[in-house]
Amino acid sequence: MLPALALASFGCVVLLLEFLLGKARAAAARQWILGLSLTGLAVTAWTLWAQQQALDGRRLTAFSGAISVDGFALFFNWIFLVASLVTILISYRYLEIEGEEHAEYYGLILLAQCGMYFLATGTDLVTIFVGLELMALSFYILVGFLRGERRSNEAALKYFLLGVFSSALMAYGFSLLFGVAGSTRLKDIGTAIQAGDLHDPILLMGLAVTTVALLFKISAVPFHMWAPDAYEGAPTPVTAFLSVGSKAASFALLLRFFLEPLGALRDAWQPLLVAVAVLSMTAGNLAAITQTNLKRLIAYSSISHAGYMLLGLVAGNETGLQGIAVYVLVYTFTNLGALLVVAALRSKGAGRGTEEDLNDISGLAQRNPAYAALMVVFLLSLAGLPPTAGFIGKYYIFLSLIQTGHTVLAVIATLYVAVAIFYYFRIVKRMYMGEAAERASLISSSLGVRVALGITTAATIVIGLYPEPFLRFAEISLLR
Amino acid sequence: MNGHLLSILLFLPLAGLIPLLLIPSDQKRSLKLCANAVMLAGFLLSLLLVFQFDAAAAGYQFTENAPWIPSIGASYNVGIDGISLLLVMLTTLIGFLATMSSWSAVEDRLKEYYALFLILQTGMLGVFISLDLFLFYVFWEVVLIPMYFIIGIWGGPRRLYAAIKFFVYTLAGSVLMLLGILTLYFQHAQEYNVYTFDLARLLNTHMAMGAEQFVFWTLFLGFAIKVPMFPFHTWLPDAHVEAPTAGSVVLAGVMLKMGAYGFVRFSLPLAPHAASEPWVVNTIATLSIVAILYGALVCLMQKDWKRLVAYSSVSHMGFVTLGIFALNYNGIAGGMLQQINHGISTGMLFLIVGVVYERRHSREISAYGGLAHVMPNLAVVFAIAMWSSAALPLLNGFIGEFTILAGAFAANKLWAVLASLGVILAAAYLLWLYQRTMLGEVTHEINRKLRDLSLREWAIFLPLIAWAVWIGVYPKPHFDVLDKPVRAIVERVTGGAR
Amino acid sequence: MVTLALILALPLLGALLMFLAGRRLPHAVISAVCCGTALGSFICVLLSADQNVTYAEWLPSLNAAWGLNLDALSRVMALVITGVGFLIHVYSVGYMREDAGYYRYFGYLNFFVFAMLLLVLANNYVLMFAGWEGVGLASYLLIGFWFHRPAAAAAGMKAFVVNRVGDVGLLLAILAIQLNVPAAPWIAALLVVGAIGKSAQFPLHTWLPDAMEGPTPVSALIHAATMVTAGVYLIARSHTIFESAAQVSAVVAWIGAFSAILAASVALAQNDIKRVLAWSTVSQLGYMFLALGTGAYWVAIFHMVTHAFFKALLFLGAGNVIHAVYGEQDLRKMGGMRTALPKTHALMLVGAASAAGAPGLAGFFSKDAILASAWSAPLLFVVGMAAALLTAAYMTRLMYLIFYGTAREERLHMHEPPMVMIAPLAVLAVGAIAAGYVSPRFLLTPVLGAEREAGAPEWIVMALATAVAGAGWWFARGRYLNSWPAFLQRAFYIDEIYDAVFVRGFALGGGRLLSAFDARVLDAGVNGVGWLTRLVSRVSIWWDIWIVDGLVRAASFAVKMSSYPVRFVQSGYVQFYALVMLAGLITFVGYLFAR
Amino acid sequence: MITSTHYLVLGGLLALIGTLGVLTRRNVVVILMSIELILNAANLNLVAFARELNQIQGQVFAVFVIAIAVAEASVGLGILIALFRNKETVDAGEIDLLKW
Amino acid sequence: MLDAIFFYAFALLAVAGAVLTVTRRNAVHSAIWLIVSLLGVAGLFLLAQAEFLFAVQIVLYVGGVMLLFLMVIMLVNLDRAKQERQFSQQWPAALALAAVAGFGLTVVFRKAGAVLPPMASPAEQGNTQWLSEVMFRQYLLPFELASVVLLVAMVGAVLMARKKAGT
Repeated sequence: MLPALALASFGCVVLLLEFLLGKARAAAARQWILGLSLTGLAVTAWTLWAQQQALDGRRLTAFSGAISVDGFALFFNWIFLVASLVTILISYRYLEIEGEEHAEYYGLILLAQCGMYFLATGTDLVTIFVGLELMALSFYILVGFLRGERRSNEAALKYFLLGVFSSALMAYGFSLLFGVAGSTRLKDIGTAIQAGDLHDPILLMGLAVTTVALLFKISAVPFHMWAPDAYEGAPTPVTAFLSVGSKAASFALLLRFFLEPLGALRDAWQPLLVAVAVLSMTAGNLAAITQTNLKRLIAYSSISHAGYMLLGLVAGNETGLQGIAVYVLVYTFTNLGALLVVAALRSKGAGRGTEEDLNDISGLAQRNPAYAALMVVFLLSLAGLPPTAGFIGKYYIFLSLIQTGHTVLAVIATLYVAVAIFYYFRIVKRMYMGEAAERASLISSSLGVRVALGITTAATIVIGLYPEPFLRFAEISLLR
Repeated sequence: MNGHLLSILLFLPLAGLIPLLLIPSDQKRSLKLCANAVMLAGFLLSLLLVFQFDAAAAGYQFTENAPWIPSIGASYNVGIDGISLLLVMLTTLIGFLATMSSWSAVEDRLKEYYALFLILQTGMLGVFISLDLFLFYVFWEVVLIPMYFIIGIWGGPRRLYAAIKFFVYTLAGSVLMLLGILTLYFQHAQEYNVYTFDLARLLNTHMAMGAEQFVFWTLFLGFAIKVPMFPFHTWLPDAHVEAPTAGSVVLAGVMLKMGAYGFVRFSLPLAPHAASEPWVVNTIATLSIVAILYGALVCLMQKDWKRLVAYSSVSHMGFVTLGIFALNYNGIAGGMLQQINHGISTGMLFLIVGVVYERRHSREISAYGGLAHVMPNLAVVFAIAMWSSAALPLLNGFIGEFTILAGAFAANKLWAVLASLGVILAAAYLLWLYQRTMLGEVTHEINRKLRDLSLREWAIFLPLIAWAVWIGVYPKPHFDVLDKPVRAIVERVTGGAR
Repeated sequence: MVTLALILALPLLGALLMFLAGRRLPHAVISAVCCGTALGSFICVLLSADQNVTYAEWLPSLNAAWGLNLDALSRVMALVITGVGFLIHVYSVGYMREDAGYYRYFGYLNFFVFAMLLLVLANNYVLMFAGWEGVGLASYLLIGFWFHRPAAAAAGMKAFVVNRVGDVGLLLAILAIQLNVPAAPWIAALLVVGAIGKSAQFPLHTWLPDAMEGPTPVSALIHAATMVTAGVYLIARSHTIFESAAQVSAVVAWIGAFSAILAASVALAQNDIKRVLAWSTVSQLGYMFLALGTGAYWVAIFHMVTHAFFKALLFLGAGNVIHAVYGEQDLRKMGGMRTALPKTHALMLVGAASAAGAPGLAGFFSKDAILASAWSAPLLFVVGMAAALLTAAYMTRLMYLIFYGTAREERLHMHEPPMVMIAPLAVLAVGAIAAGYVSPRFLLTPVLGAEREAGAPEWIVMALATAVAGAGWWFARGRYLNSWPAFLQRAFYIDEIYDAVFVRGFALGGGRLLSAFDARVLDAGVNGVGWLTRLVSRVSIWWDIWIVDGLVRAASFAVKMSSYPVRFVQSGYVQFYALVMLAGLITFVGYLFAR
Repeated sequence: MITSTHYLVLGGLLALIGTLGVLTRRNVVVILMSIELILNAANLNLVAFARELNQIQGQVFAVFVIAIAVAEASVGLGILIALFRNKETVDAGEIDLLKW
Repeated sequence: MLDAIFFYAFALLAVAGAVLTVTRRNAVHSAIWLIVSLLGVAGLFLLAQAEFLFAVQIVLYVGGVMLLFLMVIMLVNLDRAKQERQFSQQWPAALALAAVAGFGLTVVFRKAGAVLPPMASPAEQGNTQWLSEVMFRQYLLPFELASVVLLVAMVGAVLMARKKAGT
């Protein structure tokens, strides 16, 4: 609970700083805000660490079952922390360029992370629902944060409308689950389902509707359609945060849901997830092939990544779950890295949206070899090629599929790696073999960007070359 | 130092990356010197292996084993036997020569160029010395990336297409191969309750036929695309033709060997039952023979010098796979030796195209003619390469192909008959190429001014020629080192009992 | 043991020296070294005792080693190779004096001697094959010695590739032998394939006439005296295999007989001095094969020896003639040269008479022996006789066209060549006269076994042969200026058919050599086959581009194209997105209830 | 007699109508209203179940749902206003800058 | 019996209001019909013994939310919007899907539910008391969280609706 408290309090303070500071947008004030946000994260990290030590593999239930802190939750919380840290680090300069330096931005990031905390720890429908809304509402605002930009407006509105629609469905589904179990505690619901009729139509309906809402959050096909638009329209750091933090949190929730209360219904949802996973990989990969907008391309690719992660759940054995955890971890660093390179392309003076096109990175390798090389590392990792981190994630997924006899799925999943490399390497091709674009943007990096880049690159390479401690961590975290 | 000789050899190129990256990009000479020095050091170091290798000992030598990712059972497990020894030597030599051949051929983005070559070198060495399937797979994939860039950045006009085709094609094969590896890994774990990628332990796995077939065919796809076997060969002409000379040399000289090496090191021992089923053997032998004849026939129609050499690789590698799937001593030993031979002779042929291309910037056969008048030394070298490739006795190619044919003959006489037709065709297309480029009067005035081989270029060719003659005249040391591992494999595949 | 290795080492060292340093050596040194090595080898052969030595392992898994074997058969061969070889080296000193590639020439020549010696001395088939291919390489290099001449380059390639066809047969036979497959007719048949390739027997004879593009001494050494007899040597060496394969032996005999008469008739119609001799060589080799086929192995070797003398003599004589008329080789432009070249005339007359089978000369005896061996097969005997008649006829025609009658073209300054180009001829002439009296029969019988008893009365055969030779002379004497039917001149169009089928078929629009025959290739039947092979090659490429690669492309295209439908579902309308979500939800529910 | 099924059917009906509104109305404000209808459907379910099972938690949940609905509505309208400032429209069909 | 009459009356109110909300061309009319519908639902809450919810529904929802809607409708002058097509072109598809969904719902709710027993709190408290007790004991955390959510909503709404500085 402490991390959430830290996040919430720091978040609220930062959120309200805007009013306190008023119009005096001095550089000092901005630094204060930034510093405060980072302090918030530091405190959170400290509390997480403390909890980790205190927990020692046990599971703590608090607030009469509303949340439960365990290794699983903490694992995901570290991921959220990384996501917000990197986002904050790269946002500073980005917002400066966009002229939208508001304290709310940082506050919302912290509060969104607070929401994520409850998604990972929540064991009660109400907690989950409210936590989800906290995260979602923060994101709606963050996506639309560039109020002067129509793309940002539209992205926010689309995301909002669909998001609200899905949470309305989720509320409906939750109400049915409540009706079946007579309790909002996940544990009770699980017990009730196990004891009751597995073919109860109300239960099935609740399962279907809830599943849809969850799949919406992880942007799995066919509930993915908000993602490309929202990713493209959002400010790039928010895209990064959204694609990583929101997805990781939703996966934490998804795992909790499908393993605990809905575990008994495995026979019912497994085929659905198979279909959704295959569709996600297919649609994500295929649509990405012809994209020219980098953020949109990454959006589609992240849809396909959702498919891969779902495969781990389809397999459903320990390897699969560990695989999802590792995959999420790897994906976090990698996707953050890729998007932060895109964010670094943003420079003052150019019209918005023009730095995100494939044409704009043409010849980047000559102008900025380091960024280009790092981008290659991230793309390789996204594609899942050794010796980058991405491979380790894919490894577990493939292995879990083979262990559970899903050979056909494994073959499909592997073949899509080849498709993926095709579009990822369109970016590489442009960077290394394209003529330098005339109006191509120059990288204007800040300390924050460099630090963030350092974190993500180091993680991507280290996890690729020596994943042992990370695997150990994931394993311990999932051991329950 | 000797305890870690392989590791030093493996990571030397990577270590060389550090000084290389520190040299400013505009100091071209220093960059070249640095890269060449590292490669040379690697080659000299690898000579130590030769002197310390004990051909009489069974099993792997220079082994090193350290835990790497214990939670999945992957370890840093390297070592070499005779088969790997030859390939390691080929890699260090060809790598060095290819680097040296780029001295004046490549002038832009030098730093990236040499850096990629160094990474490539580590990757290739890693493939040949890994005794852990996970490690092997990592290196296997690592090799792809620098080659993609080498083709894509410094290649010919259609380099982008060729590079991505090469990449996606071979990647598709290798990810399927990963599935095979994982299946094996899982099967082993089911039997022994231990998750490990250690080759030696995986060899003890007993699989049901279905699983073994799956393992075999997924591995097969990965390797066959790399070799490349008909009908997976179409990435090869594009990649070879578009790659810069050094790229083609390494591609043909070393990278194609990874596929056949995979067959011998992994496919046969790990899935011996599946690999020795008659229909499997027949299918693969048929594909090999088709590749031999088909590659040669296609060669006859080529107008592009480099493309011709590229297709000849398809034909020659067909011999290698035919030998391997003859599943007897001669076939496999010959196949492994032929790998080296192909590396030498095709490497030389590509280097020759490179020498000419560097001076004249054309690969059209019709742009040449009568070069023997202006470049007599090149003509001599070309002739030796040609005869080596056309399997003239007392040169390396003969030893390899003859032994392979002996293996094929013992397995199925018809194979030998059909494959031997490839020998005729090889002579035909190579001699015709020679005639069109080297003989006759000088057909283009511009060619009269071409320089003959420089000292540096001689230095590149001489070691290859020497090796070619060595194998041709006295191949025994090579067969000696191959003897033990090949016998072990044959016994495993045909012995039945595991 | 030392001398045995030295036989091989001397010419090899000579060759290596030429290749590495020859460019900088004066002609005198080159001549001395190369002639010296040949002579040295000759002496070593004489000095060495019969022995079988293995020096080192080569291909252990195939029982192949670096091992030499000197027995009667190989000694005869080696003596011919080094002896005739030495003479031709000496002759070449004069003949090639002016050539820029002098060192290269002698290097090749020495290399040839090395390879040929390796062929005959090897104590296992694999090593023999190395020599076999080595002589092919030397032949290629020497035919294409003047490589700036496209015809020469093309002829070299043709020789090598046609030989390779035979080589593959041999290769497979060797595999069978080395892998200890029990002797069987098919192994013998494969050996025959190899032999007819190297020995230019029908149907693989076409390369030999073209090989005349090389320098004349080369033709004398390689394409008359030594290399082409390798096939004869091979069959003789493998006689045990043939003894158990009677059908194959019969085929060999028939191939020989057919080649003999075919080539002889073609020789009658040729107008190029060297081509006459080349076809004659094919014909004489046919005789040898006839002997081999009838089991008279030593007879074949006997004829090989006499043939080496008289054919080398004739070739070198022809070289002198060509030398005298500055490179002209067309017989129709010669005539009446007897007065200008008396010595050459005299020496060539000996050679021609010996070849024609004039009684008392070497050729007479060996040919008689062959015919006698064929006595038991009347048809073969008749064919052999007919070939003998034709031989006498074309030799007569050749001599008449060169030396007799009146000069058909004005020439100035015709003169005899220097001594160095006469002396070797004289030595060969002695052999062409005397070799018949030193029959190697008793020497070779222990190695090759006695021939079957032919039962031919010696004197009848001799008489018939003499009569036939006389008839040939009488027939040709009056008609030597006749022009002969085109099908003979063109050698029954066999070359054209091969060109169309194999060479042009594979190598569309190939060398200029082929373009000369363009018009004739359009023969409908011929063209049909050529078109077919061309089609195969075309189809291969087409297949590669459109089917194999096409599938890959199609797949990647399909993947790429399928991007669009997936993409365009993303219409941008938020309510459509919601609709899709609802559809997904309904599908879910539907599935769950239908389950 | 009135059973929980009555409530559920009514809830389903409202949800259906709301969904239809979301799918067909072009006016974003009305779409938002339609979503309120769905949330109300959920609340009806919760209340009915609470009564059927005698569990007050259902009602508590409903309170939260209402609170969330309020929050959503305010944020949504804020976003709509921001959009309206730039684009002068509240028509969902015209929000089509981002696609494909 | 009386229950039934009230139930159907409120249900009619809710459904009719909902239908009209969705179908009215004028957004203001829609808003008003939504109020009607919400009131109907509020009535049903009362029937189902959820007095506190009833109050919340009336005050927060009908009062607060509707005010918000109306304000926005007034703010973004919708003259233009009114003249345009009110329904998107995909309405047939939507209707079809809704029909299928409706069919699905009838399947789900086919089984007759039990007659609803009156609520009985463990300590015989009133509804509000009971509810608040549970809420502050069992659901304290979400309650606190909800306040943060509302804060976010408030700040967010203000932020978004505020004019951009300098424009």
